[in-house]
Amino acid sequence: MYSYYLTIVLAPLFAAIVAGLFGHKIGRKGAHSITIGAVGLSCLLSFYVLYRMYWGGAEPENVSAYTWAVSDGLRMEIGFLVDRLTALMMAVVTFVSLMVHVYTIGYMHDDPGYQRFFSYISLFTFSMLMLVMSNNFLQLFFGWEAVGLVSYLLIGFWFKRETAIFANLKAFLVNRVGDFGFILGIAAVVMFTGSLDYVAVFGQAEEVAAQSIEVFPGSPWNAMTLICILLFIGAMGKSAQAPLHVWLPDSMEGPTPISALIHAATMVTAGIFMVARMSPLYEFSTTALAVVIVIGAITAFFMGLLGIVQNDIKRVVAYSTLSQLGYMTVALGASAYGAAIFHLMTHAFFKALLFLGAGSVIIAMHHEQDIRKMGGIRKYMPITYWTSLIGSLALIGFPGTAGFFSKDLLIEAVRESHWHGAGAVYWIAYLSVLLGVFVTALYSFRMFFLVFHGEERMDKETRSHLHETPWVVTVPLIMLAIPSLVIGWYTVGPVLFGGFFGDAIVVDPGRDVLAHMGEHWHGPMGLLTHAWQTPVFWLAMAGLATAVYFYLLRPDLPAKIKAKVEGLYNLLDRKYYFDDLYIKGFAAWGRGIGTALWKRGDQFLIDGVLVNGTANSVGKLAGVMRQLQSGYLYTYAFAMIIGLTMFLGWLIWFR
Amino acid sequence: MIFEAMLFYLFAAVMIGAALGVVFAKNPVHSVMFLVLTFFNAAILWLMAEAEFLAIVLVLVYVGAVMVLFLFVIMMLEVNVEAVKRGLTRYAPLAIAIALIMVIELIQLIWLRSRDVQISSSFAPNPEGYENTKALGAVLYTEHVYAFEIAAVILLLAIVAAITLTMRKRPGLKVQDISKQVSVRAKDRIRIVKMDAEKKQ
Amino acid sequence: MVDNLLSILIWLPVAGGVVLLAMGDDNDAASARANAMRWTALAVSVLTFVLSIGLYTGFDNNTAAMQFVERAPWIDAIDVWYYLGVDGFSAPLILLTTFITPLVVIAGWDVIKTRPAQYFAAFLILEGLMNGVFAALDGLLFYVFWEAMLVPMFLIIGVWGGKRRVYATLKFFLYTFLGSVLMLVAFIYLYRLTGSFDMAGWMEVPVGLTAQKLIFIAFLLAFAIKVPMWPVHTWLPDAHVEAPTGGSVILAAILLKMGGYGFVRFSLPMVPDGSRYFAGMMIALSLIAVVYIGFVALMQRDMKKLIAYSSIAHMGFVTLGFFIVWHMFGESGAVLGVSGGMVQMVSHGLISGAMFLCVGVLYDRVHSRKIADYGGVANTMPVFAAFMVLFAMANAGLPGTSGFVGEFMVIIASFKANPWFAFFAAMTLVLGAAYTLWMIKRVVYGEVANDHVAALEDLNRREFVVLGILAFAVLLVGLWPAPLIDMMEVTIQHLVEQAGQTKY
Amino acid sequence: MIGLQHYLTLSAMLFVLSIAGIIINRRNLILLLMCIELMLLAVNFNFIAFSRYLGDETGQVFVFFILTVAAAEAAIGLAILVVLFRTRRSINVQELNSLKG
Repeated sequence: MYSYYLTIVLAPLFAAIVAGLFGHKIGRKGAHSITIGAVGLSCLLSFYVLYRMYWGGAEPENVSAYTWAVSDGLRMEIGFLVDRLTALMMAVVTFVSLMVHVYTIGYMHDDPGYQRFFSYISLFTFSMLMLVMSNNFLQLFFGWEAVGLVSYLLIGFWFKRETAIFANLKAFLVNRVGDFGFILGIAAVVMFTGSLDYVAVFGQAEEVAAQSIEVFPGSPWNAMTLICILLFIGAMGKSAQAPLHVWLPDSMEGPTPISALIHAATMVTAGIFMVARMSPLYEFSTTALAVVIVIGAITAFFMGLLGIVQNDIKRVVAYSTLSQLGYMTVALGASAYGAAIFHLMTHAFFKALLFLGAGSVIIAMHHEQDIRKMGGIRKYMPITYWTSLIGSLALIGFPGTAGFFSKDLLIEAVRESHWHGAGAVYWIAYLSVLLGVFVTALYSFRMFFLVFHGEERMDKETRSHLHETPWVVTVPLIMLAIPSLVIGWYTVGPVLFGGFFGDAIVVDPGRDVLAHMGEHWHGPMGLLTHAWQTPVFWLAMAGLATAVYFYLLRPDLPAKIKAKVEGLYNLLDRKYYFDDLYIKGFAAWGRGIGTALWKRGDQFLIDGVLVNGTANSVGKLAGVMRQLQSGYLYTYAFAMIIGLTMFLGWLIWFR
Repeated sequence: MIFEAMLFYLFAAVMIGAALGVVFAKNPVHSVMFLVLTFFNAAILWLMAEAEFLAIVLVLVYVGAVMVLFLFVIMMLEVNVEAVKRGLTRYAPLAIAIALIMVIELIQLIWLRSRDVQISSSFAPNPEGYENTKALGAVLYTEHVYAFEIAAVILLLAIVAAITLTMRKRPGLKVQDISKQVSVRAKDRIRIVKMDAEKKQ
Repeated sequence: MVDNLLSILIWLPVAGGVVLLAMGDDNDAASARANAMRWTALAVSVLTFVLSIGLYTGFDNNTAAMQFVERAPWIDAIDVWYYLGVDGFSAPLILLTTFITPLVVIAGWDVIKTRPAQYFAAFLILEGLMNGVFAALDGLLFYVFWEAMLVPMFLIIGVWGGKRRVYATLKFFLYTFLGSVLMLVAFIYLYRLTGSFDMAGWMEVPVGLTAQKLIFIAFLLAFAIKVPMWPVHTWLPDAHVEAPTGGSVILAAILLKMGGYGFVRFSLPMVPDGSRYFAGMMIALSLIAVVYIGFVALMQRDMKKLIAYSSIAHMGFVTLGFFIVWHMFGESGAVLGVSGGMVQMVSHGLISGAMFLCVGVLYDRVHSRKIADYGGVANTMPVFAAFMVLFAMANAGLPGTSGFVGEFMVIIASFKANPWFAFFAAMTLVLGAAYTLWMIKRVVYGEVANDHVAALEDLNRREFVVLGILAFAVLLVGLWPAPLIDMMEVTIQHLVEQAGQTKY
Repeated sequence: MIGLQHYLTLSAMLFVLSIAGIIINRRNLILLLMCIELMLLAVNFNFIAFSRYLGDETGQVFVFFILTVAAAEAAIGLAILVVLFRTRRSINVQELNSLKG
């Protein structure tokens, strides 16, 4: 199987290199053929691996590709750990990636950087696969940073746009703040276990949990808590959890296909995947899990609220992504790793679908992204309309869609997770996810109605050109709409309650909510029939109804409400002032510190006072001494004579 | 002996006086004259110390040659004496003070420090048949012959150096260059031009 | 395996340089004679590199002993030997030197218009002397190479430099000279102690604690200035800014490594107790270098200065890696730190060299190093932009590039020493990315900023080759550092043992 | 009677006088040269006195050489002086400062 794994990983890399280095030789057709071929191959093999893992009953494999380095007894290797968790991720990643590749042909049709774009997204696929297939922390970090790099390159793909290159710098730096914690977490792992290998580290988890470390003198911390929180900081960066979420909305400056691929379906879920992968560690630290759940809850609810006031079609979807990532994080914190991964999977499909749908609208609107200038597009773009509807329904968890199963059960799992001892944490989490459902439905359908229904607010010129997008765009939409609609039916049982993940995810039996819920599991039909009894359903319906009322029946109301709650609106519009804090706060402070250290420290103190000061004082001293070195012979003679006299005197009188 | 001592003191006093004259004379020409006097007295004192050869050499070389050279130079340069002498008094007190300190030191060194050293009050008489010039020559041309040769070369060098330093080419001076005159060829001087005979107008 | 390989590596370039000087100069850069000189210089440097590969293939990874040893009496009267040899510390650095020099020669190919022969000769001679520094095993021989090296560098900055080259070159010279004089004093003390200049003997001889502290300080000044460590770093930005591109490359890629090499060759093994005594201070200075300089680099308006400051920050990792040894002696992690420091040195040699070459490419075209004079370079120079972004990412320590390897190892090792060390060290992840990528944003991305940028031409073949080779090396070390680390591992273990002993 | 010490004392006085002369006449190059001659004379006195005292002619040989060298020195010194005067129209030492840093 090793050669399969190698092919899965290296095929996109190879395609990326060919398309990147020889793009001008092979032309547009060559570039998209080779990358789509490579990613298609990866996708096919990934499904085969998934098939073997699940239906074929293959054992998890842990193989080493090559030794990166060995120093001080620490083996740093590159290798693959393929179990069911990995296999599922591989399948999701390659499938969405393939869809996006195809879609890109249409979306980037007129762009001069066509080959470069294909090279980047293939490179991304490679990086993401490296990340998910890793069997050690080093490679995990490699993939982690590599996806960050590609994200950086892709957000700044249109590098002439000032906003784009601002956004990509911001994205990279905010991610780096997360990585800062992440690498410290890895260092902590090495410190306590002496290894980077997952298996070896997980094997020692229990001993590590028994140790403590005094980070601040006098207050010992549990080693595992420290490790997990540090690692989670990395996840917060990558998965855009508050307060490191600020880069994700701005990343929408990139082309839409990558918003779908990177900033919705795959890369941003790397943090979720990582925590699930590290479940054997997190299970030993309830403190860390509490942190995870609180961060997730805050993100899930508050970021959702922001979606209501956004007017950029992509940003609305971006905030919904933030909110959904928060849901997954909450599930992780509740030890319902399976639910998180399941939601990750369904979310990958329907969110990619929503983004691509939005992209399709954007193409048709000639790269207009403001939803206030859209409306009534339904009749021009039927395929986009229906697929977007499916995506939106899935997003709000409408019964029967994929999102329904994952979200409903996720919330259920949070409700069931009493292990936190009924503390504030539990209520925060549960209330957030519950209210989040209402908010999700509201903003999703606000956008949906504003775009597809109502009066046509675009200008004549655009309207006259409005038509359905070509097949390379619509086919991926349909291909993604199908799983968004039905995949829940087939997978919810096995994935959540069928022990799908096997040993890949470890949960302390004492608080295994999924196992607990599994005792009452009666199949998807059972869940569906009870859907109307749950608050989740009613909240979603309430959200939907609100959206219908405000944006279809009384489109004049939102503006009036906005005027009434000016303060609240501003708070939301300015995104809780996070950007201001970071840009005017941290970034400005950083520059201020830099200037101060440079001008005051380097130029004034070190160079001015110490270096040139020394030189100057030497110069001044020399100036005094120079009076003696007049250059006149008699001065020297005089000095000699005085010296001679003194010497003689000393010889005679004082000796 | 007393007479000898008296002579010594007399000449010594004259010499010191002459030396003072060298230092303090206003006119450089006078300074040179005083210097000549100093050297004469020194020569006499050397004679009294039975260093006849050197005494003669001192007179011949210094008084006869070097001092005359000094005199020539001073007269030739027509130095503005007043301008050069100005500022003499400014440093005089300092110089005198240092000179006094130093002379006290030296005398103390010579007289007090040598109390415990057994020094006869006068020089031992030379053996019978001693000739200073002969003895000096015997040493000079045997043991120190290389140094002697080097001294000769140094003198030669001084001659050459003095000449090269002071020699100058004056512009516009008309001199013959024999070799050029000899090597002149006709065609350098005369150009033979072929031309048609002039026609009558 | 060639006999006298080290001697050849030292004297072949020197001889080549002398030949170039003897050929005389030709200020007409296009003339056949100037061309012949360039090809001579290139041939000599490439030949040296090819020969130095023998150093890698013939190197035995399993011993900490000196290899390729050559020994001949030099000055009998005071027992000075012409004594050469390499171990895991010096061999990679010699390879780095011989690798970088041909690139510098190519980079200066037709850029240097005035006195090209002397320019190339200076670099060749410098190469030989640098190899000498790394290979010397006799204290006095080391010192001679160490000081002699200043002369060509002094000339390179002083003759082919920018506007303030005289100030910069004097600052460079005085700074470095000040340190090395004190080093000589320490050498003489050790010589009086052992009666010879043999460095191996110096490592064995017991030295009193006070003497060790003093010797350490003497060494520290010499090496810290070279590295350079905060606060004796201010010569570096000036020297870099004024130096010609090739000079900057050599300065950053190799000269700085001499300081780090000095620490592992002299300070740690010879005065272990002195080093232990000052380790806390050294770590503090290293961390200050990382954080403080990171902030300073952020605000630079001159590309070369920015890269120079980032060099200081990166070299902070080197010294951090070396001096955390004392915090975990006898445990695992010590070797990792030193190893990380060494890898960081090699990697920094490649990356900073490449960054300076990139700036040189722009400077050759626009004659400005100011960031504000650029913008949107990617529009007119796409290939160049790709290289620059790659090297910038390497500078920011992205995994898969060589910049990551050393940082990763040092951070991991320092976490073990004390989590706070790692905390401050890891700030480079953010700061390094911030200053490097902010520069990239302002220089490479954006709309075409002005007419100069609009008129830019993309890389020519010569520049492409140089940057391509460096890019390959950066990726190679990043993706597979094992050969490099294996080369040094045993030597480092030996060093950690030496550093752990008590010598008084 | 008249012995070594007397001669030495005389020489010391001569020497000190010449030093005073150098300091006082620090402007006039010719006078400086003359004072140097005086100083050499003082030295020669010492040599001769000791030569007599020790009964060894070597001291007198030395005087002989000193005289030679002093003569040469005087000749060259004066030559330089002449050249100097020709170019600078002055022998004032304080004006001869073109080498001053």
